[in-house]
Amino acid sequence: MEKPILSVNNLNVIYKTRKFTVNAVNDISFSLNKKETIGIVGETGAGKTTTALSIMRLLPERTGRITGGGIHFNGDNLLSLTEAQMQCVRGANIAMIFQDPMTSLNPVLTVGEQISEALVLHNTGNRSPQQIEKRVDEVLTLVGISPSRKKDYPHQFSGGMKQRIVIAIALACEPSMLIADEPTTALDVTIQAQVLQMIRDLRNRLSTSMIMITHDLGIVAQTCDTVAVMYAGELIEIGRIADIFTGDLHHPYSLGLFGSIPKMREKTERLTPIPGLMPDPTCLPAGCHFSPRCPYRMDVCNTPAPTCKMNETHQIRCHLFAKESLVSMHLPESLKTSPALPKDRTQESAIEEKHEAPLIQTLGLKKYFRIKNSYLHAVDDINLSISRGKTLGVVGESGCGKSTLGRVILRLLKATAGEVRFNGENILGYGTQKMREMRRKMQIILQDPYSSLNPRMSVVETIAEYMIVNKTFKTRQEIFNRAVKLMDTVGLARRYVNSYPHELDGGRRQRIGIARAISLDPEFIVCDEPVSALDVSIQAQILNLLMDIQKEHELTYLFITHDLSVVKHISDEILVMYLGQCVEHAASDDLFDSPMHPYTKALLSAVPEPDLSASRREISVIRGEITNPIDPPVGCRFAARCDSCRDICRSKDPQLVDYGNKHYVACFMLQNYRVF
Amino acid sequence: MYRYVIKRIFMMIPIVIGVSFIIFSILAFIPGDPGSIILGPGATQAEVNELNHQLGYDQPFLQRYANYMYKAFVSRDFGISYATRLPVFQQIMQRLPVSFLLAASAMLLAIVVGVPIGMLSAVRQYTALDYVPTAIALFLASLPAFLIGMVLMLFFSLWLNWFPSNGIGSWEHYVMPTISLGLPYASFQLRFTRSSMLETIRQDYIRTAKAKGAPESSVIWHHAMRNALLPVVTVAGNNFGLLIGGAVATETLFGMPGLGTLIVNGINTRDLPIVMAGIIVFTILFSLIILLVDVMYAFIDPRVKARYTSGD
Amino acid sequence: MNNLPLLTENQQDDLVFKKESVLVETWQRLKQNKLAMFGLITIFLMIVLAFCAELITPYANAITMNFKQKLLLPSGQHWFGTDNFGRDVFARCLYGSRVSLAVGFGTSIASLLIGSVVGSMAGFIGGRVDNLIMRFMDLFSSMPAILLAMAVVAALGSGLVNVGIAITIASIPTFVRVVRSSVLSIADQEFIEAARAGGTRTPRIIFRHVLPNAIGPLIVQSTMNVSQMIIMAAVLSFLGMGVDPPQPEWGALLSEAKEFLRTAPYLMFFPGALICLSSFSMNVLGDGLRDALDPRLRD
Amino acid sequence: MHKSVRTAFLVIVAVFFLSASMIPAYSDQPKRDSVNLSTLASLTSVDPHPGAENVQDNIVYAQVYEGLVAQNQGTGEYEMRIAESYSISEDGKTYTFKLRPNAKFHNGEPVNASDVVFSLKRVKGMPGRSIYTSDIDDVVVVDDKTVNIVMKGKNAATLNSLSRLMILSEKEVTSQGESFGTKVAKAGTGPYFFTEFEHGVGWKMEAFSDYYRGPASIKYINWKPISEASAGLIAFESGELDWYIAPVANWSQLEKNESINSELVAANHISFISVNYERGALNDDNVRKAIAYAISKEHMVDGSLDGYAVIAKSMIRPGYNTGAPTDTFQYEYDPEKAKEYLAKSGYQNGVDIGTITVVAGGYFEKMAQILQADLAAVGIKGTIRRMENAASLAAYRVQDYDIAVTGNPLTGDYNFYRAMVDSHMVGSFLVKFEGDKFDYKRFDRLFEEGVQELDPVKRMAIYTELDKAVMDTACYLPMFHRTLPLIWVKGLSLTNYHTNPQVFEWKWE
Repeated sequence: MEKPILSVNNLNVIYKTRKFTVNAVNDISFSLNKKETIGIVGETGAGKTTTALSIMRLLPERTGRITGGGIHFNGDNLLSLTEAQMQCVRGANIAMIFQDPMTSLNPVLTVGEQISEALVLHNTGNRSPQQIEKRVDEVLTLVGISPSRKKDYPHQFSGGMKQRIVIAIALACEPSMLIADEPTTALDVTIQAQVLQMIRDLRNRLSTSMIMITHDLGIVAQTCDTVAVMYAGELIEIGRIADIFTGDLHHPYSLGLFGSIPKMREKTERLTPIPGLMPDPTCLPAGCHFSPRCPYRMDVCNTPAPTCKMNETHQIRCHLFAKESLVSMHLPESLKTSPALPKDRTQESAIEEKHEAPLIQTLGLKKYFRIKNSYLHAVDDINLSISRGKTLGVVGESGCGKSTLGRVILRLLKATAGEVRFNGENILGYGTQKMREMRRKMQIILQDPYSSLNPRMSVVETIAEYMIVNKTFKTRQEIFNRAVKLMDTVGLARRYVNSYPHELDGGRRQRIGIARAISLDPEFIVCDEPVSALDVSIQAQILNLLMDIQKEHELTYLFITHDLSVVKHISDEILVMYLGQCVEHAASDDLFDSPMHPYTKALLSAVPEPDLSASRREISVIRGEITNPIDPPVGCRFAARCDSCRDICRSKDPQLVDYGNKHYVACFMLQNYRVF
Repeated sequence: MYRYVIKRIFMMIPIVIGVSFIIFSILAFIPGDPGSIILGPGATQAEVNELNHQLGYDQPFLQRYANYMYKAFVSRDFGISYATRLPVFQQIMQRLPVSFLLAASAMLLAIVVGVPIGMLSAVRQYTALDYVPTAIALFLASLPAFLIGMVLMLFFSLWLNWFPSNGIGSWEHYVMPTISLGLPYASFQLRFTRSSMLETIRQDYIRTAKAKGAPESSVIWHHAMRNALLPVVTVAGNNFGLLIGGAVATETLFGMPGLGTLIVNGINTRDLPIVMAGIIVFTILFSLIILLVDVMYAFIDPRVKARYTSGD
Repeated sequence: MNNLPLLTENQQDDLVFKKESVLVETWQRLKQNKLAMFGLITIFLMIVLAFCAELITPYANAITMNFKQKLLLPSGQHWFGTDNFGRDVFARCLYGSRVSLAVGFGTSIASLLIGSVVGSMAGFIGGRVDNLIMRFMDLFSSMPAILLAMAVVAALGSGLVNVGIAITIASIPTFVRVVRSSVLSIADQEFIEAARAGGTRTPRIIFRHVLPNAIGPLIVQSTMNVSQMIIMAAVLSFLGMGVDPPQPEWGALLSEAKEFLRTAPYLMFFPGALICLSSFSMNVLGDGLRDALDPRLRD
Repeated sequence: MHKSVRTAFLVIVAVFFLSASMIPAYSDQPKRDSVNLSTLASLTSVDPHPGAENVQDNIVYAQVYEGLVAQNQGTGEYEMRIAESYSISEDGKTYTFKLRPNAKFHNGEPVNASDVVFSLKRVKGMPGRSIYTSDIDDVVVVDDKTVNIVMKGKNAATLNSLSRLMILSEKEVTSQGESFGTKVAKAGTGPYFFTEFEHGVGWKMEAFSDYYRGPASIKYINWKPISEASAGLIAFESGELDWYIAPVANWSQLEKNESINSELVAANHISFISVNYERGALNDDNVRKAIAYAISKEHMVDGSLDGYAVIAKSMIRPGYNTGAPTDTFQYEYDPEKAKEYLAKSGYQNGVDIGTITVVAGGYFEKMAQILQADLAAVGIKGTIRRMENAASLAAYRVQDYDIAVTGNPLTGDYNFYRAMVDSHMVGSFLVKFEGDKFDYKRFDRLFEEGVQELDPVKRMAIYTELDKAVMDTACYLPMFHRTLPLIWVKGLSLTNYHTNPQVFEWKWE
């Protein structure tokens, strides 16, 4: 068998502070062959990044410590190298790409300097300065950036471009191994697709081995050969990509991960989230760390789980698969399914045509921000309507104006023009007093569960705040009692009444936000990316909660998100925004089945899906990046990035046209295909 | 860039007008009229009134202010000192170099001592190299400069007779004032540099540099230092401006004829033209220094330069 | 698998709504910082001593002259010696701590209050109001604080209250800036938007949501400010613009002792040491508080 | 990147040295032909009559300028300076001065009668000097070297007045015009002339080679202002100064120091308390007397000047001042008597007399504290109000005070005490005698008689009567005359120990 380029054996890493010790990585082993890519997946705190930093030996100096095991790279034990020797390995043999391109480049050095630095440091071939310059040009070309920009500073590049530069730095010395730590998490989906494709291409061309750290199973499916699933510092499952995505034996946690992800290509009424939360790393449960959340928990689970070999490449660390368990008990049927294979689509529910007047309606809604002498057209002529009890999803890349839209509808921002009608009445004309009453009927759930709660107010105070302000009850006790009932509704344990937000995790905080939003019995809620900051297993819990509450209270949602799979899952109708304008608006299934606008198409194809069959599809990567709609010129705003753009697209504004079944698209190119 | 500098210079105009108005108003409250101050106790009330009239002191407040500003900025005449009869502007210009030199040397001391030790403290956080300088810095920050000056004077002038205690004759005269004024600022620079450096070495790009295989020295001096120095430069510039006017106690203690003592004497002797012009000149100087720092900043940080050139 | 597993977490405890601040946590962290605790205990002792001064020695000792006991060295009878009027320096230092600490804390609290109101107005209302306030503060901060304070003392006359007013005016701009910047960063946070969405009026947003969260940097700033104000008052006294005699104040004691630098250096030592100790205590306490309040060190 | 940091560093260093070069360097003169002196405040002007009289400036002017006559600071005798002799007319009104033929101004021009006329007429227009000039009726040129000074009446203080009025070169002063005083000028006739003058920094003098009494032994004088007395002492001890008036607090040490010369010298100065009889309880004679008896002058001397002062028996120092009474002392420290007076006034339970106004800093502030303590001991409450010097002047001018603690340098003749008492006098008074309360017209009359009486014995009798009468009001309470520790380096020989140095008389051994 080929000797692996990297093998990690029984690696143990702890973080030690004055107060506590955390077992960040616990006894993990894996190996990586030449030209192979291993994906390490897991939720926040699983120990993925720690593993990567251990390989680079870049753990925080004072706190992080490797307490056991070995890391062999090309036969050398990295752990026994001196710091100076290690410096020769870093960059030259193993390179690393970090998550946030915005902060991983030194702002005061030109990109050329930053790339050539690696070359100068590892100048084994005794390159002359001219040769180094030439190599910088080469590398830049490789990542798709014009070499003429090497004198520019990082702030002159967009996020996607910055990540390309980070990749260029990593690849400058042609390392034999690349560690990519969530390289695309901070990027928009279209840019993510561009960068991922580039990473794949370069890996193949340069024959680099790669460790891809991600929380996104879709990326794993698209890029990896082997997958390692980590949970609470342990490697709980590892196998070839086929073993994981199509095989029939799975660790309960892996299965839960798959169950938590909303599927793009199927309609699921409910997600199947993993119950509970990641354990506190300072006091991990005894035995199998997953056991408290595991639906198949057995008595034996409070002893450390054994590593069980399923086949040559597939290992699962779980008591269920231990020989004795397999012999003694029947393996649950559900663990034998292959999670990622598309099931037959359930019968499509026909769109019910209700002739009720919409609850929320906007007419020609506009919001311009004045920036010096020009205007940023954040929301530009949006018409939408949502019927009672329905959900309208708004998708688009960051900067497309979707959040502004939500705030303008709620009058948290003053509209520049247009109307917002609630039950047919234009609320933009309301006076202060009337608006205050109106506020009770419309609420918002905010994106960031960390900044959306006042850190100085306890859970019960936060939930009670709206009721106190609006004086819904006479006594404070009544308000607090109602607040506690709301906690029950959103599934928040009562023992947290007096807790403060920072004592709670993101999921629970988001539940507080939801409880607060429904405390005044609103009719309409703007959900502004309510799950984008959450791990997938928690995300699923919150999505389910939102849908349950909607059903129970007959709520109407405007659901803003950049995550297409989430929007598909929760929405009845979807509005796709691009630079402040609506480019496509259709029923959810319609849109996903037959996207018509080139932008929607590109958006959909850019999403990496946790699905091997889908991942092998040809992906049409969209060019360029979203810009600012500052004083936009006449014409289709997508024209600059559109492959099928023609002259008319640059000279006239496309209008939304109904292509049947209330499927509205604003694109000149479709008008030829008009069905009627 | 030029446009930015010119814009900033124009922005100094309202500041100067505002500051002069505030000082003029405060001084208007000060009891004692210039006439009786200039003429002393031997003069009659009529003589005093006559002189006050000549000086325009009997006019309404706003008119006096307007006259003053008109003269000062249109005919560049800051008036004549009540106490010395010397043109105010000339006196200020005579004294400015003393204050400037004292402030510059104190600042230099603060930078030379504070910045490297601060860097070292940050890099060697949680070691003796961090704790000891930080504790000393905290201690020095708790000492009024004049107290340090008194102790220095006792040791180095009186007992060891190394440095002159008074005046500005030679470079030796500046040694003790520089130390007594510079030390508290050095401790401030040290603490500020330390926290700025700590902030910087936690940044992602430092990790990127390490992942490139850069040795620690290169990471610190090449990547971290310049970024960490950005806020340090700003603060140093700010302090430099304040030091020029703020070294009052030190200048008094060491008998240095600086701008600070001039203004303080002016306040004590109700020499209003001196006080007004002194503070106006100081304000202009301060604004210029801040501008200089900001321009310097642009040369260190390309982001800032981009912001200036875009005309923000 | 159950769908909403967390619903089962409920325990039917008797619910008591207790009010407990996150400051408790800060306190826990602060307790571990030995230097900061040293500062806290020292300053606390100083305040206690200043309050209980009458129990230790009557005020008369601080102002009664006795020319037969001039310039005595420290002894069992006069712990810190006596000054040129034969007054007990210990008593003067003790009662002086009342004035010095009162100036230090009083001015800090005053500038904190004024700075909070003005700064939060600037930060929260924004726009023209913000611009106006900040330009006005710029004016004050473009003159050196000590000169400004001296001009104000010259205009108002010397004395404890006027000195207090003078150095408060000089320190307000810093507070306004600190409050404004933290208000701006808080006003940017989503919970403010959430409060607005719930129909909360602006005053309630400022007092219930913004200020309690801005308090961290403010506490640090005030603590550090106390030490600066003690020093500033001492400098003013040194320049002869401090409190009126015979009221003892540390800076004034130093100023009086200056004359006896060589004949009775201990006169300088004790008030000097007290200024240094109190200011050092406040500085380390402020440093410790900043560390304890630093969100990066949380969790 | 290293480049820019280095550049920044170089810029800072360059700025440092550039600004260093902007400071004029003071190179030390060879030690034996120069002395280094200091004053507490910077010389305000080169003009000896710039405005208000200033003790510190007078120390400097004494080296450069001369009047027709001079008063010996030690003996009180008058000596001829620019004038070689004088005669008085029959009616005692006209003084004829013969000028020295060899007297020259620093610019080389001879001193002529016209210069005397010019100088005296120039000063006569100056408000601050009216006390010296008000009795002069006219100045007339007789010939080049003779000048007549016509007084308004007989005047016993004429010589004293003239010793205060410096003779300047008409040519030099008129040629410099408005700017005279702001830069070096060769307008004097004294043993030294200015070579450098920089306000606040220092000024230098060189011996005048054509001086009619012969050139001074010490060739150069370097002056600089040192406002802090303790800093000045350190400067003296570290060799930066050759002669210094030390703070009294250090006298006990200096006295024992064998390596320096030291001498305690009485200054012609009075420290006193004035009581504003128009204010509240102070209007009551008994209250003022109670205050007068409550104050211990011993405490004052002891507490504020460490015992180094002479208790004052009158507002004028006897012996030195022409015509000063020897003893009119009225109030002996007696707290019991003070309480009696207080009881008589009906304030047996104490009284608040308001504020004690004092100039901030220095020994006046200490006096105020002692006053406050002494008054408190008999039940009189006063609050100390500190003011800056200029503010206090303005306050006194409008009688805005209750009790003031202050001091005055004295001139050499009792007549000038008029400035504080005589209601005809112009300018500001600490105590303004007016109204019906006191028979102030008697004071005025006695002053008039005194100055016209040329017989010293009769003059003394008049002034003794006057002094008693004024003391009786208990509005002016004399406290003490200061004595000052004079220190100078070994090797410097002084013939005269008074507080106003006459460098002309000094020499290096």
